[in-house]
Amino acid sequence: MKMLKDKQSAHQDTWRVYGTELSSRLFIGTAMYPSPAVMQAAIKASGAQVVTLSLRRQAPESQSGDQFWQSIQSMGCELLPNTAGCHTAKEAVALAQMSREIFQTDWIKLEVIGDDYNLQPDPFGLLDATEQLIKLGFKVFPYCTDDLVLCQRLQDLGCEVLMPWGAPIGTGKGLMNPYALEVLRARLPEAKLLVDAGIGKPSDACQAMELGYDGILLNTAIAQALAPETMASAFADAVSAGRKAFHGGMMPARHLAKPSTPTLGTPFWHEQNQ
Amino acid sequence: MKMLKDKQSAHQDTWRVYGTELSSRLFIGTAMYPSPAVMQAAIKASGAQVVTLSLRRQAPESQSGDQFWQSIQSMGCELLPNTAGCHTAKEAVALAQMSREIFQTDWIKLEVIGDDYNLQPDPFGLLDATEQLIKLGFKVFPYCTDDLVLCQRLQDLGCEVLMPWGAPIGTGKGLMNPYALEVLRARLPEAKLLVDAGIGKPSDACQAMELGYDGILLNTAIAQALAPETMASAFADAVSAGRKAFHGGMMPARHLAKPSTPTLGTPFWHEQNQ
Amino acid sequence: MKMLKDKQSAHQDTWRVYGTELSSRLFIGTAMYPSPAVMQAAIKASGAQVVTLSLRRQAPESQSGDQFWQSIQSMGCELLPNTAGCHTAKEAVALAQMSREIFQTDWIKLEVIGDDYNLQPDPFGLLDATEQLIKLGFKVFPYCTDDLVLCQRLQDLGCEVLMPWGAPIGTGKGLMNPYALEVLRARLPEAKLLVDAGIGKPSDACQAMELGYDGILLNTAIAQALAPETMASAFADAVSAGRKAFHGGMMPARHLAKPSTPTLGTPFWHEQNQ
Amino acid sequence: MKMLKDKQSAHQDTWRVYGTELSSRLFIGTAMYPSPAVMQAAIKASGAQVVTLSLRRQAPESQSGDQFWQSIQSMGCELLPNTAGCHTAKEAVALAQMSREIFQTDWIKLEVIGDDYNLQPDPFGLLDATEQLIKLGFKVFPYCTDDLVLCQRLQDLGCEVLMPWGAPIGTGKGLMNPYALEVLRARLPEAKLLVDAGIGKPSDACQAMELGYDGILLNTAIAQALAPETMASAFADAVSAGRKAFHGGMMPARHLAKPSTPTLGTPFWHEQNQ
Amino acid sequence: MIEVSVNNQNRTVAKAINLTDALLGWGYAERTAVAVAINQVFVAKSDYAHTILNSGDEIDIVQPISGG
Amino acid sequence: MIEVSVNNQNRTVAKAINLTDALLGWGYAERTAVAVAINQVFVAKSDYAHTILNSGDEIDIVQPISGG
Amino acid sequence: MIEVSVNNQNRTVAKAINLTDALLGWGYAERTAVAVAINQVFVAKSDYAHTILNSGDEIDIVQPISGG
Amino acid sequence: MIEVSVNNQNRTVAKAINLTDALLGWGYAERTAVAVAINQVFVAKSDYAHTILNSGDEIDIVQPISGG
Repeated sequence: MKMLKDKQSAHQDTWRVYGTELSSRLFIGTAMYPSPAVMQAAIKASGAQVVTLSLRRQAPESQSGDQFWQSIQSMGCELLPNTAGCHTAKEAVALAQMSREIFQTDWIKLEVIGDDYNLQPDPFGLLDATEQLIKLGFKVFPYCTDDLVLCQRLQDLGCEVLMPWGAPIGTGKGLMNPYALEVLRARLPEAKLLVDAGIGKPSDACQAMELGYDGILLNTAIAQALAPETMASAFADAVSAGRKAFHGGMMPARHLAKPSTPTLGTPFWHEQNQ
Repeated sequence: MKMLKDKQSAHQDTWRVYGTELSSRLFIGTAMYPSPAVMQAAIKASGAQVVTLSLRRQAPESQSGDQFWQSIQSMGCELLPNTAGCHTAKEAVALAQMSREIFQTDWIKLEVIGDDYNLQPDPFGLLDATEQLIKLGFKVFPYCTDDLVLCQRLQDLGCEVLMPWGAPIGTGKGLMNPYALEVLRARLPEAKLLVDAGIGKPSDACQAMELGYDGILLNTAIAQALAPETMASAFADAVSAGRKAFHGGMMPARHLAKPSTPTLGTPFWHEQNQ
Repeated sequence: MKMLKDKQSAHQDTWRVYGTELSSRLFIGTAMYPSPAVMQAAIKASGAQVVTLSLRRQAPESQSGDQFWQSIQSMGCELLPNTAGCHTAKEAVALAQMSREIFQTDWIKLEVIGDDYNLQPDPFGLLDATEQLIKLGFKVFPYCTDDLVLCQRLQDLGCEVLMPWGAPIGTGKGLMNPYALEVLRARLPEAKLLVDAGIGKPSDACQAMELGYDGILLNTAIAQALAPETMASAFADAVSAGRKAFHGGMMPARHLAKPSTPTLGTPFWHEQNQ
Repeated sequence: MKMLKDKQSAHQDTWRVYGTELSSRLFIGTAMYPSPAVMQAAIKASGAQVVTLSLRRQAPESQSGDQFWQSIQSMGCELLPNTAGCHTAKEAVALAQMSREIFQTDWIKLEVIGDDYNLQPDPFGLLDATEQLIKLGFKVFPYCTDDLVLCQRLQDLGCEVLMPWGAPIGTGKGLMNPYALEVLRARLPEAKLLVDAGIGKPSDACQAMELGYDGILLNTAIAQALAPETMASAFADAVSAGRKAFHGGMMPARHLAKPSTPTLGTPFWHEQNQ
Repeated sequence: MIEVSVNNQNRTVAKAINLTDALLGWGYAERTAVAVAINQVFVAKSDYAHTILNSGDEIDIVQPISGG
Repeated sequence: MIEVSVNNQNRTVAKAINLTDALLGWGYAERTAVAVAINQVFVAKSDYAHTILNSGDEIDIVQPISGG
Repeated sequence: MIEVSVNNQNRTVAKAINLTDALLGWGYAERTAVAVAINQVFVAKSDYAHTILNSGDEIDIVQPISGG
Repeated sequence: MIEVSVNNQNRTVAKAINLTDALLGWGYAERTAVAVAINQVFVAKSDYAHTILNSGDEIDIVQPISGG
């Protein structure tokens, strides 16, 4: 069982992911930053305690993997390796096992891509891979669609966390189908739900949290901002705002206007005005 | 000229409103809270440095006005009295003068209501009252529509601040016409623009700030939340998030998906896969 | 008083505009077509009975005005001249009078542009010009914003028809603020309301008609389509669809799914399924 | 092979569904009408050539099934029986076979419901049932989600027609995720795509057709309208409008306003205006 | 005698009765627009005569109805 | 005596009374956080003493209240 | 001679010329579908004969064109 | 000698060579943060020594990289 160093006191809004207590609800990717220094500054500014990373083929003479690996390790974050690029359950299972050996974690962000155009999860391959990985002892964080039946099946297999997309990876379109995300939240109250992929603006992240989502995973919107560190801080605030809003009980929208200032005793009104 | 006590150092994101330097970009109303104590806690949690309030007829024996007035004074915020309930320029001008005498400020949130159904500003009465009040030495904060021509005229008359509505007062519908708000921002780069009215969720406030708005004024969404203090903090975070996002240079939305994890060196790909 | 030749029988969905009975609810512009022949085919396919046109300076040797004029006259439509390009009430009033002399109609589509960026109506100049023109005996069709107070004032001056924009001219963005358009419809039940400007797709026109609007005025979306004649027919169908929908009483949207096929007697359900 | 009586000449916009030529693109359900007479009038007004119907348990003494059956047969439409209410592939396969025996058609609208809250298709059961039914010689019209991978698999199994939902059955929410529907159209150019479920307003149907969808299937929005016959005609027009719009090449939306009336020769402009 | 379920109602029929006779006994003889499944498996009309009911069979008999 | 309206309530006051005395009579003497308009025109505190009420005047006396 | 502006072009005309003669001189005699404003004020056809041009007048002569 | 594919590059190795020796030969001896799959099946470090390469094996050797 994992345990973060900076353990939160009970009165704070901490949460548990597969037994690990977290105080931040923003997971952040490590790719596409202008430089390693910017990446480190952005991760720090985001307050993220969980970072995603991946595995790629390397030539023996290349040192880049080791360097990246050391720079990440120095951050002291939980690692969430992904299986990005895998198109079949078999590939994803093998890559997950390689990740576990290298990163010494049984957490895996499971991606089984079903289409190279929208980079969407393959519901069929994903379910297959999830079943295999759970049997192999993994803690699976599935990158999934917002399909309730798929999500229910993943939960039934043992996923404590589900990570539906908001929009296709890298588009920054925000929440394409808020209704579907709402249905997931209503129907799967026990699941830890994170929106993964498609978040473009802090207001998107805030909106997802307002719906009662437990967290947000994103990468491009921070890494490709003009000022990634500033944007990371923006997203940290937005996730916080959305979480508090969910807890604070937002007013329902009304169709008709209603004065905020009291109307009783409004000056200048006289009998003959009637 | 006004000067806040907690003056911000230059490197912070402070701004000036009619010569007064502010660090918070959230203005908050004082009405509709469950209790004065909750109001005070919410104002504090919001970090607001400017609060709105109003005037109403009173019977001589009533002490409620004095009590309210003292509780507000103890907060140490800038006061922004409104002319809520006025339907003509004449009424608004008289109420503004009464406000100045009582509250000892030349700031006035100018409301001239044109319709009791949607509580929208009357563009004609508003322009008239603005002209009169500026001649009388007021610093006018006009509650206006998102009409560019109206806003341009108000600025031409001397308004340094413009406060277009997002949606009708008290509806919590958020930004009904983001395009119009964008046009205002683009065409009136010198104006201090606040969205006033209609904000329901922190993500609405965040969205407005992302568009480059200078601030947010709201009341109902905090006062009528189940937990106003928590919601006030949520809005403070949301405004901060949106402001940082505006500064941080958000990624443009893309129509096509794009992998965040590098694709070079993706494992399991072999010649015969092609 | 005007009278169309093809008078409609009473049971059809005809309507009256300033005393003229019309069966079509689509008004169409005459500009921007690839050729006069395409324009004529598109007008015919649209079923429009009212067409807009304008006046421009001409050199004495130019015959183009006469030719255009004859081609329009041969269509047998009602003419609705506009004051496009006018930025002041004075200009608009003069141009309206020139239109009346040439086109022999007291109908005028009154445009007083307030901003060259979004080409929006100037509420102040529009109201001024409307007042002058009504005194001069014109039947004013004001191109206006969706501002209820402005629209109320225009109606009070004597406008039987109001033509709020859907979006800026030529953008094809559709209905930017459906809520505002709904409010207009609810609050001005006697007005003949047409959405003018901004319609891009037949579904936009259909949506406006579903809201209870009396008609649609458009130009660019037909004239700049790849196949204007086909698109004109598409818009005719869309306006008809929206009108029938308004009359037919649309189902309210529901938040929860509900089977359409009866559930009583569903096969395969047995006691032990429970 | 089927052949409709009123065969369309080649220049008309006819289409083929599993070898049957159709001129109408609106499929209509037969449930929830106030009376059989209203149903017949609505079907006629819709111009639909394909109607959906179902099977339910009956007591031997009940004549209602025969009566319904005869009233439908008299309409002369193609029959598209559904498997509404089935929750497993096994149930759906059995019901499809019963339908084929009674209705003498190998067409089946395949519903395998995965959740009783949103009545969404079960992607896994649907794929299973589709495979079995195609082997049994059926022409499957799958009621599916807007998941591209699922749709691709269904097409690979032999489905010539795909019927993704717009929104949950009976909600009338329209197109919840237009982006996903666009992706389906772009990626599956050979498929006959109909939006099935969730259509509430004619403008929804028009929008789907504008996206290039081949047709619309709906029931509640017509049957539950205040005036079903009028609404059926509205939907017929809307589908026609959307189809023509797709063919006519709609203008792209623009961000900036652009005058429709020519600006060259605008009166009242003089050198000194510059 | 054996017990079967017909459209979720318990019925008692003779042992080894075939489906043709059973439908006759239940009053479905006159009806043409019906179809049958036993234990969620379709039984074609042509198979009624040689389909023998077993104890506990769950029989569904359906007719046309409106549908969306 | 003349009739005036105070916050939409009818009141009778002495003819030619000034605003200072009228407020005193109505019980507003102790209150500082009030402001006054007559017939929708603001009257500054410094003008109370020489502001004479006329018959039919509509007087508004307001105090601070919460507002949005 | 005086200078006027016709559709934003400078023109020289005889002093005290009326609008009828000026339009004739500018070649508009044959055209019926035109209308005129001087200094942004409409001049009706019936007034052409007794409308005298002044130096500096800004004359607009317009014809039908397509419009949206 | 046999032919295998290493990260999609053809390599020739001795027949019956084990994975430990093969990695040594390819220069991966010093690297710790690598993992291996053969024919899309993971091979744990503890199995390198007794994993014998076969002709045509497709070997993937991966290292950490940034990811989203």
